[in-house]
Amino acid sequence: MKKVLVEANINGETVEFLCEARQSLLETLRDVLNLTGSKEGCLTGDCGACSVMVDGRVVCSCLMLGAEAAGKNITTVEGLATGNQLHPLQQKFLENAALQCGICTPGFLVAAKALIDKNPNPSEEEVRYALAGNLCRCTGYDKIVRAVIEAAKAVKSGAAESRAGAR
Amino acid sequence: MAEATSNRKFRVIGTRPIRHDGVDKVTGRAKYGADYSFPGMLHGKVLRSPHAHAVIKSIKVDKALKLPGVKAIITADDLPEAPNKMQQAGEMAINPSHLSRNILARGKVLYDGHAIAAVAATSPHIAEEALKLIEVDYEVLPPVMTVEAAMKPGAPILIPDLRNNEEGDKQTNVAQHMQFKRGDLDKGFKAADYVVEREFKTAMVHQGYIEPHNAVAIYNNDGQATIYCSTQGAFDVRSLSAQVVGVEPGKIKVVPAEIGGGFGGKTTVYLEPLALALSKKTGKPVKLVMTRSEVLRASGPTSGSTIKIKMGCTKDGKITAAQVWMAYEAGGFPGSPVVAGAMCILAPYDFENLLIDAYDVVVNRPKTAAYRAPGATNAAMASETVLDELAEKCGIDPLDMRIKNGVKEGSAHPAGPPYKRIGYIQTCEAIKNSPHYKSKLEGPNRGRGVATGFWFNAGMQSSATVNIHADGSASVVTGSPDIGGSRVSMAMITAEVLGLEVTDVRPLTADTDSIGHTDVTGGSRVTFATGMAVYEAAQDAVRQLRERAAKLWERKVEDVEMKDGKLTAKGNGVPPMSVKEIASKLGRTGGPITGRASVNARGVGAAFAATCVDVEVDPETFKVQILRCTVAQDAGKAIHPSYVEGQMQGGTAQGIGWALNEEYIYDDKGILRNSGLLDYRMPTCLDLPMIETIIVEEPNPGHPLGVRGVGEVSIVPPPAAVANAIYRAIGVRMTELPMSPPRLLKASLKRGGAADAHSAAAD
Amino acid sequence: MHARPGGLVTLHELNYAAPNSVAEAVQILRQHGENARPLAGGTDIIIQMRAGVRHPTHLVDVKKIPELRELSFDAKSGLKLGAAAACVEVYENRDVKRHYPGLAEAAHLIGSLQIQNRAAVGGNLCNGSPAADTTPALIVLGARARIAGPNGEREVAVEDFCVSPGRTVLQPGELLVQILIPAPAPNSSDAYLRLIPRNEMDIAVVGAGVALTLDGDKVKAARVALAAVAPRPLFVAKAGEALAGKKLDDASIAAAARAAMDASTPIDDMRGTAEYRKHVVGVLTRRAIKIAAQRARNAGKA
Amino acid sequence: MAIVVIPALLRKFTMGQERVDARGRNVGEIIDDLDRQFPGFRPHLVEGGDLKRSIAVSIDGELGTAGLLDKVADASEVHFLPALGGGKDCG
Repeated sequence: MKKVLVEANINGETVEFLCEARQSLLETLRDVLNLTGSKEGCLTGDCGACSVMVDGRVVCSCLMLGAEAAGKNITTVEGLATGNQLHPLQQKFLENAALQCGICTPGFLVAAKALIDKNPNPSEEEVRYALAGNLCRCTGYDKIVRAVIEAAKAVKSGAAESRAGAR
Repeated sequence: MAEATSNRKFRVIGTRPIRHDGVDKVTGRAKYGADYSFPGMLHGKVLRSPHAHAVIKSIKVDKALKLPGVKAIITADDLPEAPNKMQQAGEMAINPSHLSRNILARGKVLYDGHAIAAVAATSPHIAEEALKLIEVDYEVLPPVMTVEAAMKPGAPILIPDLRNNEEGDKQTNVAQHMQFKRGDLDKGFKAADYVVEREFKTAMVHQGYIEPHNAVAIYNNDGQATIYCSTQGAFDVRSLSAQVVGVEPGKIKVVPAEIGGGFGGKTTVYLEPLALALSKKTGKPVKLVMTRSEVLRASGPTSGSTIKIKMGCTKDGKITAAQVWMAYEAGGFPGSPVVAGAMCILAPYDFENLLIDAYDVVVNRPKTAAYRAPGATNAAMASETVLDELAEKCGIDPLDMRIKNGVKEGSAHPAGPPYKRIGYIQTCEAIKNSPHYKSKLEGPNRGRGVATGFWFNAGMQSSATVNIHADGSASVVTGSPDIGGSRVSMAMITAEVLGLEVTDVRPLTADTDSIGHTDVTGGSRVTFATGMAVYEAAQDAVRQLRERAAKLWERKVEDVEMKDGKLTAKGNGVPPMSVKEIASKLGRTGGPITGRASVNARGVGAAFAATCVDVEVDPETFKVQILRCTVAQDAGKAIHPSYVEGQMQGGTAQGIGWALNEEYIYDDKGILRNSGLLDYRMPTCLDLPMIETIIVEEPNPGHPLGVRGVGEVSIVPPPAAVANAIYRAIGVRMTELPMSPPRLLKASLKRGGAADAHSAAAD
Repeated sequence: MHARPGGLVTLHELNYAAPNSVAEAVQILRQHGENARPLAGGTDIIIQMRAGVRHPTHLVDVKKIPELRELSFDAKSGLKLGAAAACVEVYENRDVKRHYPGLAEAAHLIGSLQIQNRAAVGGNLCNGSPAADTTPALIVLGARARIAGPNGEREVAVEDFCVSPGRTVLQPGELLVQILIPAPAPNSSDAYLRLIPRNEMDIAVVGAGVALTLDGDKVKAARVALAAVAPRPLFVAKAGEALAGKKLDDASIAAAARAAMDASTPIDDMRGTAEYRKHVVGVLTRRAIKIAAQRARNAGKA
Repeated sequence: MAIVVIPALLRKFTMGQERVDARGRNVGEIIDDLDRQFPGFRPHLVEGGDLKRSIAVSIDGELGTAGLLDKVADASEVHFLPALGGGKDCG
């Protein structure tokens, strides 16, 4: 069986791993690297539960080969928090009860991170567009959208504070 | 008792603390069924029927068994023959033969995707390769896809030995006929000034949970087994898997993993018995996970249906009579929710003369399972749109029409019994007084619709233990898998009773060895019934705490009480003592304290919801956009309002998906065409607005905290509400679900309303 | 082509190569013929392999080849669109947004952000789906496909590129290198509309692309192409002719829309009925003409 | 005397009567009395010495949980209904 040696940066760490050419990035993350935070919901790119960021852009890891990760920066849900400090998105999801069963949450968090990294204060419309590739069947999206808008605000004010602190 | 609770002040209940399991879920640490793996674990895959209806003449597995890495293959022959009559399995009544034949087909396949064989191999890939090497010889039979086709005289018979309660020894596809009858129908219709009669068709739809079914089973050589899976009911997985595989239930431990949605669809078993049987055969842990297409083809969607309804009322809007004929698709085996539907369809209305005939019909589709208020949504699409038409004829506001006819305490349910205290009228009034309903809806091709819904809710059995720890913290253990945030509610009830902070209470869902029997997370019963067990377990702990305090203070137990979260002695002398303070002294006063309670809950409170929807219809493409939506629901008492709102919003979103685009689409051979999430179209967040919620709190007298279930009823009104809104937008009365653009175009053309839409298309 | 998803979790055994040059890529593709397939965004091929619709043993990742990532505009020669350029790179490109708004629209409509961030416009074309959104948008722009192969290069008009569902003119060993789009004429613009039941995620039930050049209140030239109403993306010359030389008014627009309806041969399937599709062809063609015309007027002013 | 409301499909046993008086301190005794008044009634409600799992009994608007042993007061209103499995498979 053809194995491919891949070196990639995953959640800030340079990682070397062997995977089969036929293994998707999702399988590689879950089965090879034991990062089971990314979930399998459909394997056709229609649910977004496997969303990860590749070089800052959100993609479905079920529709990308592990081998294609070579030289890329990959961020999964496991990479959102810094130490014991939750990312504002994670915190706002908790405060807003933006998750019920939680299976879609990792994908939503990653997609939302990709959004607010680029767009610090998204409108409701922009948030809905950015999350339209992620299906949630529990919440009706209401509390998720609110959480993302609040998180974007928190990130901004957080940034402002740290600038103030720097002065 | 709830009278007191309704105006009782709470310290914790009614607040919105962060759920205890939350951090694990936002960091990706939470362990769902598919996240489990064990040393030496094998991977299983299931061979599924490519035909909707066929006789299995032979299954040859020898080639597949020779494939390196394949460790075992099982077919129905590896499972014990099961008796073909309703009997107990644990706490529920099932037909063991039908259950077993749905897990692995025996002699016949009854739907596209019906499981035929299961393979265990050293990798999922090898297991999949092996499936291709299994040779099955079929004699293909004509598929029976609709209730009409199945009920037609001379229709192909799905289950040769199926008989019903009326036709004696005649072969049939009708598994059951149920009837509800009250008063004098003719008299009722004679008294009517207006009568509306319509026929409705609703499509088969799926719960759509994002997490596919999964199971890992480990059968040890000492005959003890453990099953890890995502389920709504670990105790049912134990009894059903034991039944199918022929193992004593007591030899199985089921560990409920975190569950990625269920909505009723994970209240039965599919993979669990296969994993168990394959592990028994190989002596190794075996894991199975469904693909999405397996979930759609071969788990348990809910019934498509045909409903004929005739309803009459007087000029001033009083309902005088209603007649209903309803037939639901059961799938390949009996057991559609048609009886539930029959008991819901007229439940919100207080009137005398009714006749309801309900038929449970087998068709070549997957065996249906529960889906959020099973049967009620199909039913409300019919009754709530016809009532809307009657209101229009009477020139009465549709909400006033419902308030005028609405059931209240003492009204008779169509099945007979009188209602206890309920909040139907209150939910209607909540919508009527909402900013949404009071607002003006302007613009062309826009319309506003309302509809209401009823669901029973369930009681059933639950167990709970509350442990007081030496540091004054507590843990609350239940057997209810947490599907939408129930653990935090259990912790809140415990904290409320013990005078602790919710953060001092750790809630957890235990496996089947670690807690007393607890029925499924379903029927909106967890916060009601398991919450009742938790409340009583906490009270049991309080009773013991009072004894310890009495000992310490050398008082009589009767003189010690729990007041405002502190143990206090009657009269003066000793300062009150918090649970935290006494906890460190437990060892010296008789040892640890565990509060326990198990209930078979009585006093279930019925649930009602009312929904208001604004839509805009593109008059040329007939695409429907939901502009605004508000739902009011009677929660009895909202323990954690955020998660009550979440249930209301989630159910509403599913109801809107059901209304607009979700449907099972089979070809003429009975093969499912849209077995993926691309073409099984659930709403994305661009398809929905914010969903405004109004929590009505009409306390349930049957619960110590006034709680009713809140998990299901919000799915019931939306399809009818959307249909009523579409009518007001473009003047077309829809009688089919889903109300997809092609169906809307067809309906408009039939009505000639779309000003000859075709030629209009170009101009 | 989004085939019916099958039961497969893992893909069949595969070899993966990521060459740095067209020559290298063509060499591998020729060596393995039918068994090799280029990998750009992978958002179709990986699904098709799981569904058992395509069975390549060799995937050739072409994203490391500079020519296939090129995205450059020249006022005279027009746009060079590398076959592996992702939809997001296309619709975020300033020149594309300015000169080919219809193409940007089409690229922006494909799937979700997750898909747009991976899927390539060239891949969308090579996948050969009748429902591809960017293909009609390219056809109306008069785009040509630059193909490299064992016997050198050739060019094919995009309207002739697709043959039947899932099939294109590409021969074993051939590789789509770039899509070449002529520079827009003065007073011209384009538009692409599609109808899906939801607001996101779906495959087109109908798609309509229009490009036109205005001459005062007259139409100088126009091209119309449709998605999902024929066995391949459909170029409807008659619809364009119905507008060319005419005053742009309800009559000429209706004539063009009717020509589009007449040319379409839709089927009943899980995404819509033939009746519905034909109806919507008329609606979208009419709407797209009006949008393109408005843009052309603005372009004229600019 | 309790009042028993007979399910529609069993009214053939009660000559179409919808409401019937029956004597008994619990559901089991009520069913015994019904069977005495209308022979052949019991098998439709009782199986293996227990209330059929497909049947629920409502006493004064409260669903019973003890099968044949649920208490019935004098002048109670008793309804026999189809049992629903809560969120589980219905019907």
